[in-house]
Amino acid sequence: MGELSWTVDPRTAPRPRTGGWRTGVKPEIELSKCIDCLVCWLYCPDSAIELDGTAFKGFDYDVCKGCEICAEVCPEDAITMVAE
Amino acid sequence: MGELSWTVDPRTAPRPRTGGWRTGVKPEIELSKCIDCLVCWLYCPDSAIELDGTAFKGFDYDVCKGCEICAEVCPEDAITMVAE
Amino acid sequence: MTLELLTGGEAVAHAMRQIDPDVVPAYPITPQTPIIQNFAKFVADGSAHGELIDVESEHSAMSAAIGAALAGARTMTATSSQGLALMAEVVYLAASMRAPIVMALGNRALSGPINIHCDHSDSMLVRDSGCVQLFAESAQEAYDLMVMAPRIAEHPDVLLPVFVCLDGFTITHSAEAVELLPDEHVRRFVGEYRIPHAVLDVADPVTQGPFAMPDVYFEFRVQQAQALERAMDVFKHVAGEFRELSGRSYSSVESYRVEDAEQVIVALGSTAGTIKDAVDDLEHAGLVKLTTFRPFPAADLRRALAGVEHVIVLDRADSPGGTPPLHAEVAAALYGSGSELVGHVYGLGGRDFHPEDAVSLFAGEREEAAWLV
Amino acid sequence: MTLELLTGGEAVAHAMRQIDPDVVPAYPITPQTPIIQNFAKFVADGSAHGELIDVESEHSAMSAAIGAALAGARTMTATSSQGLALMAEVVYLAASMRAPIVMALGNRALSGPINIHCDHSDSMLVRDSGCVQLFAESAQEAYDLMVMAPRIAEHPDVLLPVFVCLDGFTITHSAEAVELLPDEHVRRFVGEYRIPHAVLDVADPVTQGPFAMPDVYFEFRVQQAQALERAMDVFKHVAGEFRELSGRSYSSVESYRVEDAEQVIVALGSTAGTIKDAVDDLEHAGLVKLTTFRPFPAADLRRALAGVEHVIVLDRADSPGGTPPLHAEVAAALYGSGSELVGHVYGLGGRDFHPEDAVSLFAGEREEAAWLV
Amino acid sequence: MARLKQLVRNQNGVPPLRGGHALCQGCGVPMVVRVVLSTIQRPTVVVNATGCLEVATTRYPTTAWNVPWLHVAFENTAAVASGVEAAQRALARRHALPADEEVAVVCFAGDGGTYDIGMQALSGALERGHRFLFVCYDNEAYMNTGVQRSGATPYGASTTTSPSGKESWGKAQRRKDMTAIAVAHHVPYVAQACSVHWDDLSRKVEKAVAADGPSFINVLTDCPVGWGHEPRLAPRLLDAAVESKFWPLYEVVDGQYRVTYEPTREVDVAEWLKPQKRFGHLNDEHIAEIRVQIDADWHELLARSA
Amino acid sequence: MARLKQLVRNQNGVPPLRGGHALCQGCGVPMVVRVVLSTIQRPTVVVNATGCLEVATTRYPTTAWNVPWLHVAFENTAAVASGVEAAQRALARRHALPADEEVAVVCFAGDGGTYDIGMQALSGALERGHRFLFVCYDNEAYMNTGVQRSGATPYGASTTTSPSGKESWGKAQRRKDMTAIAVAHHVPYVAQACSVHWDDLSRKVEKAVAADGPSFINVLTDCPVGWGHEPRLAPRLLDAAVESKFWPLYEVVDGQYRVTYEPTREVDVAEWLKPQKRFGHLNDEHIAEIRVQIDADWHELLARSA
Amino acid sequence: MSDLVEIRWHARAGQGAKTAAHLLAMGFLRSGSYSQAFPEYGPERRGAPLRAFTRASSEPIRRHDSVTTPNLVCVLEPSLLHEVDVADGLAESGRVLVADETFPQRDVNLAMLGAAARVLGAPSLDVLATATVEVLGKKVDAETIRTALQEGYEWAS
Amino acid sequence: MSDLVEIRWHARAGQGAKTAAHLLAMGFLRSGSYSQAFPEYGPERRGAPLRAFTRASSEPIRRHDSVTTPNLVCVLEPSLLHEVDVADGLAESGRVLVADETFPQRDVNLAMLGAAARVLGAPSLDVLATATVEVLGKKVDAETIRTALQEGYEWAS
Ligand SMILES: Cc1ncc(C[n+]2csc(CCOP(=O)(O)OP(=O)(O)O)c2C)c(N)n1
Ligand SMILES: Cc1ncc(C[n+]2csc(CCOP(=O)(O)OP(=O)(O)O)c2C)c(N)n1
Ligand code: SF4
Ligand code: SF4
Ligand code: SF4
Ligand code: SF4
Ligand code: SF4
Ligand code: SF4
Ligand SMILES: [Mg+2]
Ligand SMILES: [Mg+2]
Repeated sequence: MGELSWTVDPRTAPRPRTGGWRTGVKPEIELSKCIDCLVCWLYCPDSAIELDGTAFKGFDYDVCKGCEICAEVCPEDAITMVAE
Repeated sequence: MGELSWTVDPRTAPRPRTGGWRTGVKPEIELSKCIDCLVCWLYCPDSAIELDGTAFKGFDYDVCKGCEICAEVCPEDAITMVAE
Repeated sequence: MTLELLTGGEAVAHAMRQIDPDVVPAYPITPQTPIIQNFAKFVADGSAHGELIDVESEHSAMSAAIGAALAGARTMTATSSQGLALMAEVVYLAASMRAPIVMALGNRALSGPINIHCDHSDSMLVRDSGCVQLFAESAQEAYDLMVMAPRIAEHPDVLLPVFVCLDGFTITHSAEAVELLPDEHVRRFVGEYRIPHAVLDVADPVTQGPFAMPDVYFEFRVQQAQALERAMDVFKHVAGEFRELSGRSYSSVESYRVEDAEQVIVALGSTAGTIKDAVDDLEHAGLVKLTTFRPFPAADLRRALAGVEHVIVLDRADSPGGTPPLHAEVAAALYGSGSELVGHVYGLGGRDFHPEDAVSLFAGEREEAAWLV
Repeated sequence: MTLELLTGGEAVAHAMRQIDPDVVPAYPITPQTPIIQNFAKFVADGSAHGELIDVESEHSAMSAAIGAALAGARTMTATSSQGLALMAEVVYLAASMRAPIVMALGNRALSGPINIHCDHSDSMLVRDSGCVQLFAESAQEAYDLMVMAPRIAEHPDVLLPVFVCLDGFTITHSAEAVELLPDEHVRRFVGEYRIPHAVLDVADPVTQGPFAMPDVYFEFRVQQAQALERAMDVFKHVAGEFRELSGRSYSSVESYRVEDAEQVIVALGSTAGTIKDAVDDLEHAGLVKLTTFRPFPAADLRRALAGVEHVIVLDRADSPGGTPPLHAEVAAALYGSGSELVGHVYGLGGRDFHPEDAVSLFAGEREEAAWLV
Repeated sequence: MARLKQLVRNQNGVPPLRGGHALCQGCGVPMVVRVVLSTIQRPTVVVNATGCLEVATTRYPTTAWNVPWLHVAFENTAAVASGVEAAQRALARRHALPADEEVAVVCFAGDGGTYDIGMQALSGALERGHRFLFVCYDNEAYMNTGVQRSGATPYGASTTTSPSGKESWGKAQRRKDMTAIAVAHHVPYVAQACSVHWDDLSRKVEKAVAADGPSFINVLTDCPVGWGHEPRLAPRLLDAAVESKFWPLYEVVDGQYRVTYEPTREVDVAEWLKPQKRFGHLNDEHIAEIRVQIDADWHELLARSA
Repeated sequence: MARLKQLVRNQNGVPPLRGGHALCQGCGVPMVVRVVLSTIQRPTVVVNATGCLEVATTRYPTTAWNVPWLHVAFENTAAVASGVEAAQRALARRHALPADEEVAVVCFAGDGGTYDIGMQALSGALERGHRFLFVCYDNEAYMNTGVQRSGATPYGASTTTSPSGKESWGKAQRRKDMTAIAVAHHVPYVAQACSVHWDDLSRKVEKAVAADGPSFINVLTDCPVGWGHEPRLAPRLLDAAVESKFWPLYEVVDGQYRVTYEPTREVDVAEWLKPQKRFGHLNDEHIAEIRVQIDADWHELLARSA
Repeated sequence: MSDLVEIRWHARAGQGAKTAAHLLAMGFLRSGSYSQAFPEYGPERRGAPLRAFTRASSEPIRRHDSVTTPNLVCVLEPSLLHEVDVADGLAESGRVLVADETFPQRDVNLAMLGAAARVLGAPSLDVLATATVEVLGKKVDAETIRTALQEGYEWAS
Repeated sequence: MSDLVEIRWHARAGQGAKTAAHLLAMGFLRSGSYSQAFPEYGPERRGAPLRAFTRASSEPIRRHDSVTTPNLVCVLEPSLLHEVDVADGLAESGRVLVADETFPQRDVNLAMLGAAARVLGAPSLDVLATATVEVLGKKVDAETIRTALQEGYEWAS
């Protein structure tokens, strides 16, 4: 291991790929249904909803753990969980 | 020093004679005025009011520190502080 | 008797169930949690009958334990790491107030940085507190020492807290073969709880915890230290009785292949087992394992190491800017003995130690390494 | 410069006033109170300008100190005995989080029994914590060390808490001649407070106090221990600069009449002065006083005691069932040196130690006495 | 929803807590952090107590925090924050602050680190009047160490230290009313909130950080592991907590109580209890008992808010 | 006065706290102990926090206590009592109690040992529901260590850690409302009392020890040294504290507030402040400020008690 | 130490690796051998990849270090192959079993137990079944256990 | 150590023994000697008997033990004679001064300071007065101080 410091700098720290924690299902968007309400963004425990300004853009599958919460809260049923 | 124990038994423990802390005055009773209300007993910080049943008996000068509180609270002015 | 596959934590909880203490104040902390959780389950299911006090901090855990133990109730608790650090103040008080509390300690590295794995820095933090500290090598030993502990703690010559130290995760969370004694045997072995001047004995209204000025304080401390020294004899005596009960024997200093050894490692806890494996493969290499760290078995250790050329002390705790605790103790014990002495700090925060590490130490390959990182 | 008649507590408070720290979180406890009370008065009167945080416990005192120090503010505090015991957990964290806090410690016996007078058991409780510990012999030394402390704590090679230990009552409450440096000199000597990654520097948003698994924890501890070892050089360097400023010199190990001594006492704190009086009256008797207990000056001590036949270690703290702290350190340092070594525990809970006691030790009259009650 | 967009904008593309942390799948805690920190429009320093949030977001050499973040121990969050805040005042006075704006000091602690072991440090900091916001993310047990009972654990809940069993019905005591305790400290701002009532929470955070003194917000959020429910049920479950009046939403500004959300549907407490394994052993009598207590508490709250 | 005679009789010739202790001449604390312990008609165990009362009554080898008495440390009184109480329950269950009657467990702690450093242990014990009585003898500062500010120290009081001076007006914060905090714990009995209203105090103690669960009584008493007044003025001074409404007497039984004594005279707060050195530096504006706060608090209390 | 075998289990949390490690150790214990079982702990929560270990030997096991050179690696979740180096430290002639799509899909951890027993040549399925019943009690019925073990055993045959 | 003098002060708390001990030490300091002053602390509160100590020497004082063999004992409160052994440990040719009824009755502690200076032969009254003013500042006016010192000095003459 290299030089240690007792602080961690988020700008250089590695980001673990917790996408691997998913257990068989992942969220998928039907963009046409999406109204950019951002409720999914608000609820996602893993900050895995990517935005473009204030518009829904996509899922960050590197970190999404597949908890299904976004699908649950989407008022437009724009998100569905699909088998990987 | 003798054998120590980490507990102290009030039945055998010495009682310091804090009467020596008085600074020149001590309380005195005028028994004829006393109505045995026991307010002095109640207030005395040093448990120095001796009773006979529920009647005033006298002062325990061994421990009375001469604070004047009994004299202050006696409703009958039966207690006065006198120079020693 | 059949063997069970139990973690050290489970085994300790079983010992507690069998002893069936009156009061168990405890606060959760990894890796002690399996102990109190399993015990809580025993209580919830009616197979243990004590009062579990789910206190709001470890400071209060030990404080409530003192209150309960002095009130006249057999009292046990358990903690680890930060928990022990937070109660450190009160640990000293438990000893000085002569409260025979038994505490399981799932050894874990002290923060910081925060880490949940094993080292002995928590034990070492309170090595001056006046408590007995017994170290277990395995789940079986943790169980056995736990059964012996109340007998030592409550002995009239001792009346001090006893810690049963088991390596966090390595012992607390690892399942291995454990032989449990029959419940009845344990209950008979530990007997009734009796202390002088129970607080709840209102017919004997004594004052406990008085103020001591310079004219008496030192004498109190000497009394307490002498009680801890007497705990060594009591330990040996209780271990003797325990051997009769169980067939398993315990000594303050366990010598393993020391007879013809030129080099001997001194160590505590689960690593001792790992080193035994290494020693078996070597010649003239031995191990001394200490079961009693407090009281420290200086005389037994001197005897065990008499004539050994090279002594290697393994500390699973550091004392930055100073000498690690076990090393310092061994240095004082062997001072002037002629044995060469080197010390290493190993295993901090759960860093692994394999038989090969012991082999390389015996081979003199890391003589200069203060820290076996 | 004129001499003032000041207690150690007052002298330390003056040092604080002159340093003018940004934040001082503190909780009262005898015999530390004169320090914070005098400092509070300075703040109330506008001669010091920091934020005094009247915390609700010592655990919070040290916690707030860590927060303030890491936020970017020069931070000082003070405590004693139970206060240090209650904050023990956080003292370790202050060191591992590299918070350069300066703390005055009015040494007092740990309970129980409760006692307010001097011994070093409180210091010893946290001897593994990774903090620098400097011991003062007199009010003057307490003042001087307090002035040096921020320079050591804040040095980029160190970044660790520094304790200035002064014997409770004996130093904290005894008035004696003290020479204060001019305010301006002190302010210039200590300079500006600068640490890497101040929390309040929001442009540099780092994470402090992360979780460390077994893969990295050990390395953190080694880094921290190395920083504490480096504090020895830094101490010597700062002491050199301080000598130029004040004319008073400090070394890790002060040898007094050791040159031709056959017997030497090793001691800490105010008792060293008392022993000097005894040594003056004797032949072939000397004293070694340690100013730095952490980092422990093992090499300097070995040099100072080279060839001394008989070394007597005086511990003002006990480790029941084990070896007293200073004795154990000295045993490790002198192991194999050929010096004879005996240790005594003295002065617990404020028990007096007179020059005659030192004389009788040199005369070998109490060789067997583990405790000089 | 304008507020939601504002939260997004406030983040400026940098989430205070980013993905890639090690909290459980579906953990309820990050949402609390998101709402709180995205609401605050000033530079912010976070002081975090030991607990799930802390342990699972900062395994060296990683970190999920893009804001300055400090963790010392479990029980001393408010004390550490006191030090940071005092440092800010001291440095400001001598014009030595690195930042131009006042930095907001925000604590996050679980219920264990708030109601129990962190209570005294919090109480002291409230009394001293430091300017900081203390957010308790209350998931009603010590989750990090494996679901042990805390002062916040509700009556009847089974945890690993208050397990249900032949001789036990789970936790025997009712929960400590931490919000009321904070109110009793007479600080400028205290509120009770729930993660899924995010707009309510966000408004409260705004007021809290604007207060001239300490503020405290007690936020109920779920722990699928400790409560024993599917993560995706969380929004409904937390909603039932509020609607059933188990967890009323209110604020106390300078001593004045105000219910900030009046439940709109009649939701029985069973709807809150039943989906959770920790309450699985409760029978109808227990549930009735709980119902009575909740009603009583609700009426007391209404009376206070009148 | 019948009650006073009863207190005498209850003692049975053996005062729980006897003379010959080392508390200051005229100390206000012993009276609190006398009223509390003489009221209780059951065998009683005392758990005492570090503080004046403890230090000055038990210098080895003496003791002023005729009842079983236990002192462990400063901050853990309620926790120690929890252990004693749990022991009693456990021993009773297995019929191993030395006493036939239930023993009352009574804690005495100063304001420091209650409001500040002892707060968490107390809060935990209240939450767990132990049957014990916690009496805070509140003399509004850390007296034992030389009059330092505590959470109980009132606004404006000069203490050795909140001294008045060129840049300071004494304590800058208002006092922590410990009684309200105890009430917020929803325990069966909480009261605020004052030593010189001894009959009121005694009645409260009766109810407290009869409660099925924890009880807390916050008793104001004086410290001539720390307040700076002649000991003999204590009765009048404490009376002024109550009459001026600085220290209202009330109780809260199962959540119901009741003012137990309505001041009968119009006493201005100055009558309370002026004789005390610790308030000597306050000017009329400060006093007016204090007056306003006291009035507001009093009206809030009346509203609660309605 | 001669006949010491070491097994490493890979799974996601909740998939029963810890249980499998324990059951295998129990099987060995009930076969008259000595054994150890222990998982690995970190700050990661439910869902994260997890490892557990079993050791068995005819002699008492004294070592308490981690398993670094397993004789057998059992992977309960095939997706892990992309994330972790499951063959890390594999002993010479060691084997890796992966519950891929060819593997019995019900009660994967129990089936893997059967597979492991097959590969290791011990414990016998009977003893393993009894040991499993002893540990799991009424949580899983005995028939299910036997079937799963058998299926795994056969898969590995 | 040769010219070391040690003084013990007896009084009740509040009678100024601590101050007197300090002032005498200050007097010595301002005379060019070295000195120490310290009281004794216990759990006893205001009103209890109290002892304080002064040490003075022409050389720096390094010892930090208590005073056990005083050269001079000053008793500010005569009633203490019945309670404490004021002569305890008195050095050979040591003296005990008691503020009895012959003693100046105003500013007893300051007067005793004068008396002590007389008996010890140092410090001079002038230096002592200056030192006292330096310490007490405006609490007591200079004239009162001088008078009290002088009266005590004469009493002891
Ligand atoms: C002094 C101390 N005691 C115990 C622990 C162990 N511990 C760490 S986090 C935790 C529980 C945290 O519970 P809570 O505050 O509710 O947060 P959550 O885990 O639910 O997020 C415990 C008991 C500790 N770190 N320090
Ligand atoms: C942990 C700890 N910190 C500090 C002290 C020092 N101390 C002892 S008593 C006391 C003050 C007590 O104040 P309070 O509780 O109000 O009681 P009082 O002295 O007024 O009777 C203090 C600060 C201590 N004993 N323990
Ligand atoms: S499934 Fe869960 S983690 Fe993945 S994007 Fe949806 S809410 Fe986020
Ligand atoms: S919740 Fe649904 S509608 Fe709203 S932004 Fe997300 S995907 Fe689009
Ligand atoms: S003077 Fe004071 S101590 Fe003496 S009897 Fe009266 S009240 Fe008691
Ligand atoms: S207060 Fe007065 S009247 Fe009453 S008993 Fe005492 S002396 Fe008698
Ligand atoms: S245990 Fe609960 S609170 Fe902790 S990370 Fe998992 S879901 Fe979140
Ligand atoms: S200082 Fe105050 S509280 Fe303490 S004993 Fe003296 S008068 Fe009583
Ligand atoms: Mg929680
Ligand atoms: Mg007080």
